[in-house]
Amino acid sequence: MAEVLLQPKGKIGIMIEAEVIRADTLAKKRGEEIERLLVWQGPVQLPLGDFFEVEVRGTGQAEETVVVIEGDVSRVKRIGQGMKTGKIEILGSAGMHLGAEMAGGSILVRGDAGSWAGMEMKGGLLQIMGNAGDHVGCSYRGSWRGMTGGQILIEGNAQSQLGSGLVGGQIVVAGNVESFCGIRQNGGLVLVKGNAVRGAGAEMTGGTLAVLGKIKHFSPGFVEAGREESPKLGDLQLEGKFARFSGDYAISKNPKGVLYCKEG
Amino acid sequence: MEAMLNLFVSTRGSGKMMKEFLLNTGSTIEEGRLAKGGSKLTEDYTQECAVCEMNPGDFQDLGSPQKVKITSRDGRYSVAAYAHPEESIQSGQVFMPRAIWSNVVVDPETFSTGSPLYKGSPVQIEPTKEDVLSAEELVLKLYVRS
Amino acid sequence: MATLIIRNGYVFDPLNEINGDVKDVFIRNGKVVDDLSGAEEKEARVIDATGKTVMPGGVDSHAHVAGAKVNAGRLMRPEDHYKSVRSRTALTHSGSGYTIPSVYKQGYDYAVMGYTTVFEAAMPPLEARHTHEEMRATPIVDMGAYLVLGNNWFIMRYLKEGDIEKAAAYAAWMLRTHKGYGIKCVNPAGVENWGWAQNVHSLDEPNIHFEVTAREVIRGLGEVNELLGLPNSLHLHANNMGHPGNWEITRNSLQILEGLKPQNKTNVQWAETKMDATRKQTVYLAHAQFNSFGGTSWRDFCSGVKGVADYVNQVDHVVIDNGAVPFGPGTAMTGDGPAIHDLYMLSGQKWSNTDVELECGSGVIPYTYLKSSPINSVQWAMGLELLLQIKDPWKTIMTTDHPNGGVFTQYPKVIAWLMSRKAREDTFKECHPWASARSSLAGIEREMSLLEIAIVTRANQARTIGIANRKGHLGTGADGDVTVYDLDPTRLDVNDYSKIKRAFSQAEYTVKEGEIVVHRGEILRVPDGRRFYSTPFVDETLEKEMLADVKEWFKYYTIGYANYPVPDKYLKNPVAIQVNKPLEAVARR
Amino acid sequence: MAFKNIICPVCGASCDDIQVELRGSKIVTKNACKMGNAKFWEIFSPHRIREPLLKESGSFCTALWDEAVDRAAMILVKAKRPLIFMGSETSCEAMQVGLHLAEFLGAIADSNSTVCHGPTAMGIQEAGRVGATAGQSKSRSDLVVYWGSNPLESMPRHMSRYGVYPRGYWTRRGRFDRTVITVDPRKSITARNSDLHIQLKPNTDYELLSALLTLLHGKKPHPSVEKVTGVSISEMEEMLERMLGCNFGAIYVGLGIASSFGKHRNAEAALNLVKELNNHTKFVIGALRGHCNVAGFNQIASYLYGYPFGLDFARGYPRYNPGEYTAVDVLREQDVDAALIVSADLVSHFPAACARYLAELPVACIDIAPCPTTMISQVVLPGVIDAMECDGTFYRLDDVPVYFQPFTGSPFSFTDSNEDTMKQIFQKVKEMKR
Repeated sequence: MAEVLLQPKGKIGIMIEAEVIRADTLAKKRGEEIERLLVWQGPVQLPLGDFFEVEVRGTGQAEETVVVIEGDVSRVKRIGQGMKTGKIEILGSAGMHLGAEMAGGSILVRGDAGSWAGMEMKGGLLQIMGNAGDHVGCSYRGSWRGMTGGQILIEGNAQSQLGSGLVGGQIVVAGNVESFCGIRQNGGLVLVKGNAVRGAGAEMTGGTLAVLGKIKHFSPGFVEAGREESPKLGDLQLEGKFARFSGDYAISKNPKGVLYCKEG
Repeated sequence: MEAMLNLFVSTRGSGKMMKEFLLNTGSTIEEGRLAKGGSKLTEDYTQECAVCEMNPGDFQDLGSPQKVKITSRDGRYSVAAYAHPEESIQSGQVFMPRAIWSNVVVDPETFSTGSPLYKGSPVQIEPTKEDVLSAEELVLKLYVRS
Repeated sequence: MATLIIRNGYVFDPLNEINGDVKDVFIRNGKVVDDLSGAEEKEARVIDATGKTVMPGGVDSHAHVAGAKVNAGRLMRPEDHYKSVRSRTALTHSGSGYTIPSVYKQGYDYAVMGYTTVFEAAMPPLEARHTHEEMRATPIVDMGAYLVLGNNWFIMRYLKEGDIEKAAAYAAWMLRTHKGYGIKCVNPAGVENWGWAQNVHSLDEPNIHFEVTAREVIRGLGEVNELLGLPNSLHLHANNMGHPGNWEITRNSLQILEGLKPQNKTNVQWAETKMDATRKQTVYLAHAQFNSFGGTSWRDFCSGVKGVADYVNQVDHVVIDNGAVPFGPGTAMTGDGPAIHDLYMLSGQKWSNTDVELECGSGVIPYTYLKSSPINSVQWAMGLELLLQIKDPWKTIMTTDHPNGGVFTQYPKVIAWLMSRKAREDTFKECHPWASARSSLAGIEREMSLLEIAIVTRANQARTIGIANRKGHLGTGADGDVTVYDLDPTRLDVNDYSKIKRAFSQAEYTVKEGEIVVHRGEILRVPDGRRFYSTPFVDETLEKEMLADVKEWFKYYTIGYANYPVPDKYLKNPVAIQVNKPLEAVARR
Repeated sequence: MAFKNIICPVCGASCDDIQVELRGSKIVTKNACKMGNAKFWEIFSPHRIREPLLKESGSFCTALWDEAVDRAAMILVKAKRPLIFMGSETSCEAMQVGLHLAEFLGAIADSNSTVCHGPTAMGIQEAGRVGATAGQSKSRSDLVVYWGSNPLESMPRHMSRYGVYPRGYWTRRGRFDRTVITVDPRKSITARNSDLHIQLKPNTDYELLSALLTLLHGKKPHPSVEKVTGVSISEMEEMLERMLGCNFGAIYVGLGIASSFGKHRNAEAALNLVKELNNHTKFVIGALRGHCNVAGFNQIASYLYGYPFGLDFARGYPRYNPGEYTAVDVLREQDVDAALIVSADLVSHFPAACARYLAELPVACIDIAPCPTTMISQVVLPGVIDAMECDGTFYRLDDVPVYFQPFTGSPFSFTDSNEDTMKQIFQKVKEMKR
């Protein structure tokens, strides 16, 4: 087991991009080596050590390496991007693109996560204890293929476009979501325990979306397809009475998306 | 964000007459004429653009004020403008020409699109005695640190 | 200007009947010369090409690289760009895009592959300013663009009236006005119908209102082309593109121009060649693969190449480019709006379309060719069949109809398949069995030689589009555009085809007008390419009469007559090719 | 002196039939609308910025041109992450220099597009766009839908030149050959001049479009949509029937689509509707663009670098992600530290949080008349008026480029055009970086 402690050195002005902060990249490196790794601030590359105090405790393989960020990094983008193994724990909030394209390992944020968390994620676990921004687990602009695998858990609320173009994997939001959750979803599972504002499941062609709370503006292209008692969605057991809708008929004549809404 | 969908939520408090509206901003031909003609710092421009049009019913409910104060959703910014009743506007909505006065209270959230809510921003409106400022005065008051 | 010697390479220069001879190539002031004086030789820069292949700079005669529809593709496909980027250097601009690269990236990518000339396949007149702007911004390569006229109101009206001279006068005026190089005809009579969401499906079906048929348009524009004596023949995108069974209408379309004589009346200087370097054909069939479908539906879909190839083998007035499908991502884009709508109906993808008032249209849709797809696998086979079944390489040209069948950076793959049966066999193993079951490719033994590759990647392009007076060969007086590939023909084992791919992917040297612009992928110089266009003459009275008609109908445009032309400003290094002298000018017969 | 066929540099219509007569220091125009006229008068207006201005201890003083260009360059060179904002009221040629400059500096380049039809462009990236040049509808359309747009106030000649009144080839009777539908929460002047006004509730365009698509696909939309949009399903059916019944329909979307809640998803839904309508009849869609060359930036940024707006060059190659690299967002999040603003009034048109941060930054701007943005700038360079004082290219609302030629010259000895000014700044930047 190895622990890499990163202590933010103070306020960050222009946001930095630090995809080097990955458990599998930092694994087996000495503190000085890590400090010398480069991050981007605007068009300039600067050593990570300019922004963080680095301390390495113990040694170990990548999969048993834990990176702990001991503070707020909400102006640090791309933490854990593309990570394949190991663990990152962030005690504060994280910036944009947290765990984007992640393929394995796990990331835990105690605070909030910026937009594009888990974009095009392929595997692993991304856990956000606070709130998340827009585009969680989404596809890139213009693409209809978003997250393909892995799991995202959000304890708080998420904003818009969550799970857009979802192909596979699972996103669970304990709180509320805003607009267009599961838009263009074509596989995988999204569970929202709270409410949704509008566009839930809009343009969905496949996969499953379940909303336990209220949907303020129901997507007009969903047609009721029956009722179910405590449905089981993958390994998630839901409790209570649900109306099952299929859609989105606004996007195609033969859509395969399934939307569960809790009744009562 | 649900606020964008709520029409006409009355938030009467502390004896103040204050209502929530959805702000729609847009071009008017005179605004266009003055802006394209480089007259943004003129009194004509203020008269044309520092204006808040609302449904006559809402106008009456606010006590037919000469001027109203429009406040952004987060309460951080507000601006005074001349109130006008206007039949073409549905209850719960207000219209302001697109110009500095309206943009002071437009919500800066872009939903990760780059474009703020120029149409359909939730705002609060109350009658006011405050002066309607010119564009120049507004910049000096709100933006330029002395 | 400096002198350059490319020493000791194995030279493949088909138009000069040089087939791998070890030779030196001398360039002075940007032009190929016989030799250099002793003093010049001492001063000259020397490329040691010992053990390497030397060819004239590559010429692409049909690619979608500049203009409104290409840019509609760029704008609508950020997902195509974000993982395919090029960083700026002290010398070069940055860029992005895989199937539809931004212009800087596109120019560098072509140059890296050893291409020095590229022609845009379709320029809508009203959007010509846009096409020229993009060409102006494209670095290194020489360019020109074919003007789309096959559904033009004025042309259709004149052809209906049987007034071929006025049609010619109009075409001449349009080429000059928009600085177009040649005449392109896309889905004749059909694109106008698309203005009402319709199409035409046969050669003899009159279209809505204008009541002209595809046959009349093809015949008429073919005649106009030769009446004017343009450098290029009619560039034809035949009807029913992308429809099963279309090989027949394709063959019948080509038959329409039988008996027409090619007339090149360009007034240009001709560099020396052993072979006659003027074009022989009166019709260039673009992206034949998409127009050689067999079967009657997608269920019994098969290659229809045999029908087209047999016909082309019999006649001398046709050159085709194949529009190969190398598998992988593409972006379908064409002036054939209804064809793209059909593809939208099949794929449900995002789809862009722009109809151009009084003139033409276009459509764009993302498309990925999969080895697992039965149709795509047959298309892959067809693209190669076309080049291998048509016996005379001087009737064929290699393209991917970039970015329709695939991206131009995939050319090296196509070259490898053409040169190596082993390469084809290995691909058969990976793709859908329909590829071998529904095409003749599996039974073809032919493997193209490097000389043949030189024909189908540069020499024939140049001859076909009428630019062999200076491009596509290394005769005295030719432009000093030379490519050196790291490939030793004496040690060539076509079974080891990955070497072929590698060599053609990245030229050892790309030389443009005597300057080394690329060395092993690194851009060393960024010259501005030339922009070719044709300026045909017609009799003044005829032109006046024609212009009176044009002015009368101009009210249907949304732009004024005065603001219609492309200004000179939009062309860097323009080369106006004078076509027919005033004395020969087309007059009313 | 009289000039014909002059192109108007005001809105996206790019009218190219303006006649201009110069009589001493008076200008008389023909064919221009109210907004156009006002801009033509700018040539001689008393408030025109005629000298470079530098802010010294809070107030402006006139400066030498070279000194001002130097200062502007210095602002950019000193910044960690500058924003180059190329407003739409200038030529593509000037915008191109701005893009090159941003690339050189590793900066962000953005344009009015971001706050105008940026979301429409993003919608196109999700759906594509089935459109046509303006003359197609002029000659063919028998149905016109203004959706979230009010051309009578934002593009005064749209209806007469392109949309409703023109007598085209198959529309010889002009307005009488066309049905006009307006979709707008407000009974705008355009709505009042329409045959059908669908008065939906604000911020419900997506649901209305989605319901129309659902009907088109043969299903009844969820009944809640009536309450949500304020439009009954039977009204939707009537609208759809009219759309399906026409021979050639054209939808013109405005900022009611792009700027309201739902943003690019609204645009995407409208674009999808038009795609699907083409399986039944002919339909095209286009954006009404209020600024003259707002389409130009989209076009040239796309062909030069691959993306239509909001480009970030920090890593030496172009990147695009609206919300991350777009002007409003980087100002709101305080993620830039200087700005060069060309022919755009960001302080007036951006929300307060952005305008206020901008006012804290070192800013250089190029403009023709005083406005809130010039007030907060440290360097103000006089602008040259495109299409009047210099030549260049605009892209029209339908992405057709027009080449404009001036009828008079630059009034300045130190610059010929905004393109020239931008080149001079770029040159200085290169020298300073050396």
